[in-house]
Amino acid sequence: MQERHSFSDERIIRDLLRPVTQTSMMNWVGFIVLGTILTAFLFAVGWMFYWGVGVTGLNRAAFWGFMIVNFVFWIGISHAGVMISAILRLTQAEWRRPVTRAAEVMTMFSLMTALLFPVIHTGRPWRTLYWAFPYDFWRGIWPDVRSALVMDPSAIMTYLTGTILFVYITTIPDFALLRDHSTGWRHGLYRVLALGFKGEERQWKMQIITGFLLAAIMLSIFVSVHSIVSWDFAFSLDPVWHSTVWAPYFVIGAVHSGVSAVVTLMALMRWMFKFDNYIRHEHFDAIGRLLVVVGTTWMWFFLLDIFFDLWRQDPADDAIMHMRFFEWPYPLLLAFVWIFGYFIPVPIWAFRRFRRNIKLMFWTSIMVNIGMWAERYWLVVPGLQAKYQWTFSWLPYRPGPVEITLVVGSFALVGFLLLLFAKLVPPVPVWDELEGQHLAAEIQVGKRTVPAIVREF
Amino acid sequence: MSPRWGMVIDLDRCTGCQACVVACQAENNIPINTEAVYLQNRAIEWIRVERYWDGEYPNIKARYIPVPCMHCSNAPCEPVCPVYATYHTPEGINMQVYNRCIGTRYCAVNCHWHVRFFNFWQPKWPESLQNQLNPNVTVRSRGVMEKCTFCIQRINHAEQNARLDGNRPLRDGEVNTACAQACPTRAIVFGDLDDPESQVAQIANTTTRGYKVLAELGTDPAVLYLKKIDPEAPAHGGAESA
Amino acid sequence: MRRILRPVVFGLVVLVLLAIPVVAILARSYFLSPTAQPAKAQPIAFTHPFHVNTLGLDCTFCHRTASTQASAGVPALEQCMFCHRVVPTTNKPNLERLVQAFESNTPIQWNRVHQMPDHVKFVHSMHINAGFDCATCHGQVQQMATVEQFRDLRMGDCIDCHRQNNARTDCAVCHY
Amino acid sequence: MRKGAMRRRDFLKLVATSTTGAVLFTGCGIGDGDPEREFKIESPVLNPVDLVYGRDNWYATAAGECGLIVRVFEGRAKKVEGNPDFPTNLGASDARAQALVQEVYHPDRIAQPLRLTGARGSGEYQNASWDDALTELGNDVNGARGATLVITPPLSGPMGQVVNEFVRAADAQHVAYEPEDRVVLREAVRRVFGTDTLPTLDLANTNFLVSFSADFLHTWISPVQFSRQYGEFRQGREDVRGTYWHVSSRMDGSAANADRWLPITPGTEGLVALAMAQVMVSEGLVDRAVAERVYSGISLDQYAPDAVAETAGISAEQITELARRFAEGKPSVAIAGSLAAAHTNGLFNLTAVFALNYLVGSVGQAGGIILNPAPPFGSDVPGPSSGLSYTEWTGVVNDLNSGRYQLVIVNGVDPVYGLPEALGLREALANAGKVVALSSFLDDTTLQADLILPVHTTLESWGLIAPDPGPGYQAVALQQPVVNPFVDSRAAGDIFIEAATAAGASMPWPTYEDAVRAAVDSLRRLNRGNIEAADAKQYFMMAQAQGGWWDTTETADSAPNAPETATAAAQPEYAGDPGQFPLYLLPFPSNSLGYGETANLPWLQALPDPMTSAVWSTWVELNPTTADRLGVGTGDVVRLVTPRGSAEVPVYVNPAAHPDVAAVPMGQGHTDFGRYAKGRGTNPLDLVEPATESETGALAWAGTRVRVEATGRKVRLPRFEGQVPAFQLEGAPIIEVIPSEH
Repeated sequence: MQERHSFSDERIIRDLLRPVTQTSMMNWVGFIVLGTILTAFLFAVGWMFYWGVGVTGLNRAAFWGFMIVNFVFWIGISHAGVMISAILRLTQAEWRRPVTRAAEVMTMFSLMTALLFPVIHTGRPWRTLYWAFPYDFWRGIWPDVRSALVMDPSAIMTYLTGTILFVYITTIPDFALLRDHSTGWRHGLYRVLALGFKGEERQWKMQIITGFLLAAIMLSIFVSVHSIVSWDFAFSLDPVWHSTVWAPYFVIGAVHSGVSAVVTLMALMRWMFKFDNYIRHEHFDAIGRLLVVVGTTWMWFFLLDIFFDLWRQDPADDAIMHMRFFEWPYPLLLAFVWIFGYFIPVPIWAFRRFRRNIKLMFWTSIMVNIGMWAERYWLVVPGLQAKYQWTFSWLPYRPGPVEITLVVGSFALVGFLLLLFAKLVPPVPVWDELEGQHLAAEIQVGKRTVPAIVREF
Repeated sequence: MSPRWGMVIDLDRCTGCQACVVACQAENNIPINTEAVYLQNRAIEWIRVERYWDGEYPNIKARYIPVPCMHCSNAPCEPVCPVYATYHTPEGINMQVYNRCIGTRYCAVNCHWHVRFFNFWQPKWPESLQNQLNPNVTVRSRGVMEKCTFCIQRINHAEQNARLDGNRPLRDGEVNTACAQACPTRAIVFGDLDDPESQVAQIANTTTRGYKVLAELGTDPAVLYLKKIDPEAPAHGGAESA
Repeated sequence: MRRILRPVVFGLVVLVLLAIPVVAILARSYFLSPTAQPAKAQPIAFTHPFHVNTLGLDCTFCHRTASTQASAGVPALEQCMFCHRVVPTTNKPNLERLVQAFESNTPIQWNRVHQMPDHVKFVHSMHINAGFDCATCHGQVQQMATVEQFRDLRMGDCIDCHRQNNARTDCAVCHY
Repeated sequence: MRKGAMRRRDFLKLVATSTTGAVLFTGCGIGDGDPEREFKIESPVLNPVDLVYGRDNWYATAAGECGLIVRVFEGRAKKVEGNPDFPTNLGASDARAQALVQEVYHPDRIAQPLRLTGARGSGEYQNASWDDALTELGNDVNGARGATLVITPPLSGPMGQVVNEFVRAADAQHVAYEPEDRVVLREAVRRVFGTDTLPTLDLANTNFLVSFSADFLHTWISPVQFSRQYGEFRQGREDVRGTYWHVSSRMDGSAANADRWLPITPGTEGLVALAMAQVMVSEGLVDRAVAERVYSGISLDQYAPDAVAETAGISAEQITELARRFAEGKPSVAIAGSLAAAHTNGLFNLTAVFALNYLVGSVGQAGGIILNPAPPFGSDVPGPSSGLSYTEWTGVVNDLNSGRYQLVIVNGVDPVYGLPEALGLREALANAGKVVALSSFLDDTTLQADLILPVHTTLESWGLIAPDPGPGYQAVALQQPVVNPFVDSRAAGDIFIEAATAAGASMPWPTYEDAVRAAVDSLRRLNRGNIEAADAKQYFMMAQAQGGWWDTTETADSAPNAPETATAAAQPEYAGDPGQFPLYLLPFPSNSLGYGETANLPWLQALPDPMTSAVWSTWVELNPTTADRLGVGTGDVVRLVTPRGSAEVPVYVNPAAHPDVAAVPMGQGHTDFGRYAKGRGTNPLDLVEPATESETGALAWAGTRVRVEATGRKVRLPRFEGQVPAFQLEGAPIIEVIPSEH
């Protein structure tokens, strides 16, 4: 059943370092395409800075739109890192090995991208210094900690710091490996980054303990970050936003979209870097099973949220629910959310045969993220554009070209950074893979053969 | 003892003529709402007049309500601002500090009366029209929120004069907002709610028609509306208080 | 030895990096401080010391609205000419310039000396009537050959003074 | 005052070149343009009276029927408020008064005399000096003796006097332009009440008000005055809340505030009034003798509610109830205007309605219609007068076409825009030898001029206005310049004086200001009124300070006799075959733009319409069922086809629109009126077939039928309201409504 081959260490190292040492055609195409979109993104940002937020499609009712939706989306994606690395590491799920680095790095870059959006969507981004950094001590004016927008950056910055540390700690052995396999400027760079890692027993021990500790600490962040992001909305009094269920709902939604994004990434890595031997069907199988659980939980929360709104019997809530279900374009979005986010992928994932079909997994994971993006839009925007009883002031929101560019560009930004990162650091942790090779065993559980690990220390 | 500014708007007097809207625009340097601004749904009217239909043709009614900022005592817009750009003055006015504002628009998202406005564009006047601008009011740049201030420049000016005039308290009628001053039907009355002699306090204390819009949110607005009277309205029809 | 030295060097590098923005902000604040700006020459070298000390004029003799209006008021040339019609002007280039400006109907554009930040409304009359001397903010103008800004007059300065004197410090007092 | 004024003017010249006047705190942060900080302070040369830094000056002046006070700061008009002393408005003002400052500082104001270089209407002008322009005007006036036409609004007071002097000196003909429904109204008032002045209302004491199509709160004759009274009418009394019914074929801003709105077939206002009279008489609610006198020649019995109901489109029960409440709710008032006057039977509509007031005895009584006395001017000063009717305009156009007029002088009106295209005034002006326009803006008429002389705007002018309608007693508003002219303009009165002098007349006043002063002095000699002063100079100053003169004791004769001659009952006639043109085209004056005279002011263009909240455009209001039948919705462009022509406008689906009516606002469709009005929207008068009111000959601008055709195009109609028709959510009303106070 397992298509795994046992390779020699040299072969593994050579294979896994290939993305760093060689630049394939695919790679160049990726750089050029993503780079072009990224240029458009930067241009759009510059355009918006120059002319003001007026170039977007935001209006007097819908003061938040695509950019905030996108912010929530990328924060959601970032939850893949903790889920895969921290939780699966702590629970010692063996199948995590080839995907941890990709997930963590994606966390890092999607967090950075996400953080960009609340800043560029402000009216005067050059004044955001007031926001996070209280430099005006003598005037006695401070950021207002009652505001979810102040909690938000601190939570996200904590998460970002933790993630960067985590990525770094787990990469140190690979830096050492790269140092030994490279010459010239790269050698110098990796020498510094490796922090003198020589593979001594003590160094390994410390590296692994640090990894575990960070993973444990990150668990709390896992819950807090997206809860706080949900509080950006739930703290307000706005109908349908004003809900206590939003925090866990957002967290589970984040995991749903994040883990799906990891699937997308795994498939892409497999094709791009020819990692067929390292990112294998059983990994997709395992992650697919995880997704069935996560997706279903998310659906449960989704329905719960709707029921809460209906039970509340508030006219303003009802009006927005009516709008969400019956007024263009929200029924379409809802169809996206349900069909793409749940009803196509999850039944497919229920079958082992489909879980092992990488193409199918790739497309379903993309579907989930389309659905989840639509879900954020469906949650955030109608609540604004039909806020409260002032039917006279209910105004529709249509995103402008600048916002669309910004959203598309944010995907390019993350992709570009990931590609760039893969040129510096192997996208699959070499040491982890080697460790897995050395420690792996397969155990029989009932009719199944599952990978297991026998640790010696 | 500082005053507590408040407003009473009598919906039975209001005819929807919108003199208040233009008066406010003239007083507070509100940029001209061009056609493009309306098409973008970004018109700025610190006080606006909303029109609601009621009934079906031919028994249809149009009803008007002027909506300025409510200056809530527990304003939902205030705690959400990350930089304290909006805050409550001791005199009960919900102020926007333009210098401080960075434009997250969170306050507008959390304002349920739709009375906070964002400068999506840099406001522009033809050069000759700039001569009309009120020098006592800051012209807001793009990227900041703005809102009704109860004509704070008039209040400050009157308070300064009262201070210079032997530090006496303000008299009722000494300060008036531009909208109340213009209103031809005298539907809008502005004044100190804590001064029992003031017209606004007397109306507020004696009326049987008072109600506050979205009072169920518990924000304690400083604007009291007087219910519209319609002899043909059902006794408990649309007038049901939530 | 290296095991100790390395972390120490590392720590120092981090500290220096962190210090850069702080230093930059402090430096900006210092060099852009209004009091740090060089004194500006004026189109007519009006001497406050002469008019105040020698002639014994009061500030409000020329700045007439200081106690009643927001603005202290820069006198119109007509007001200068009130005296200088009588005072001989020959061979006094500054006075000749004044007379010429008056006769050719050209307003004089003085360089503003006291710089306050944007969007703050300062009311002279309130402060004068609260009993403050002009010199509290403007310094000993009667001893300045060229008038310079005496106080910082930025928000920190204003707030300190307001706190010391129990004046209102809520934003709407100055910002509206 | 004049000395000071001269100095202020000097100051303005100086400011134009300096920084302090123009640099206004534009920015609010980095990268936002100019900082608010000023780097220069200016010592002005002189100490002008109104140039005290930081101090506001308030000047009383007037515009229309309103007394105003204007805040002037450092030589610039900043804010207009109502004059709390002036009797018509008592401190109230409206959007149009507020927007007067924009007229002064309008970027497209004509800044100096212009002489035509291209063809008429091409808009190609070159600058001319005032000396040249006035010399040219003088020569023209002398050359066109006996062949000069002067077009102005109806003038009273010193301005009328000055123009009369000019007309006499130049042997010219003087015609006045005003909206055509006003011509009918004046004739109706003359017939029913026997006065030349328009009546006012004592709403503060009225119990029952019925308005027949008169949008008295927003556009009809004196909205500020009536609105102020309306507030008292509703809530000013302890025990009574006035009841207000509205009978009209379009729900306008006033009808929206009515306790009940009766949607009738257009033009049947008079029939409904007769039916009311019939009910009141037959039920013995009113004196039959009075009714027979005021409706002499009309057999009321023919007009029982049952007979009228079908034509009028409302039920007989509604008419009966209206009549009963009108008769029982004394003091009660019935008024009619606007659309009611703009039909072929307009005069009948108005007279039939106004006569109702005699039945309930509310003419000249508290809570009723209050007649205004003639203004307190001397016999040489003209009082209120009427504009030309459409029929008379046809005569003027024929004269123009026959080449009778060598010179046409237009001052302060835009008849080319305001009269329908069918009249052909634009083409007729081309046959005049020369057209001289006294105007601040390049409007449709001015665009036909060979010589344009820029005149002062309201806030820069002198004037003495007898408000029409007045407050019920003699009152005169003194208009004074509150700022110096912003551009190199002159007072229209001064130009007429200059031209009359050139024509050889010896004018009693060197300037128009002197004419105003002389008129004020004549008021002083009456020895009554609100002003007490020792001498003429102080009297004038007091008049300036108070904003006018009034004498509360000098009222009109109370309760004049009911008219002997009634107007024959008539049905409205419509141009266009009902089969081909199924709907009625109802143009209506817009709340903010009126008949188009204020379309150049951006604040008013941007002011949402009270019913539709539409702005900056022309639209057609259709009932939802009508719109459904045509397959159109809000924002769909439709073609309005009348026998006269067609125009394409977007639809606004108005749930309160009469199903048989296509209502289009007036005010837009200017060829040129500055950047804010130019080429915007459509003028519905261009679609109107030139049917005339049967007796007065005034244009029946609501007397045309229309066909609405979908074009398939769609635009976004700029409007303030949002995406859904604004009905209140069930159980959570924004506007709480109760049936009564208790």
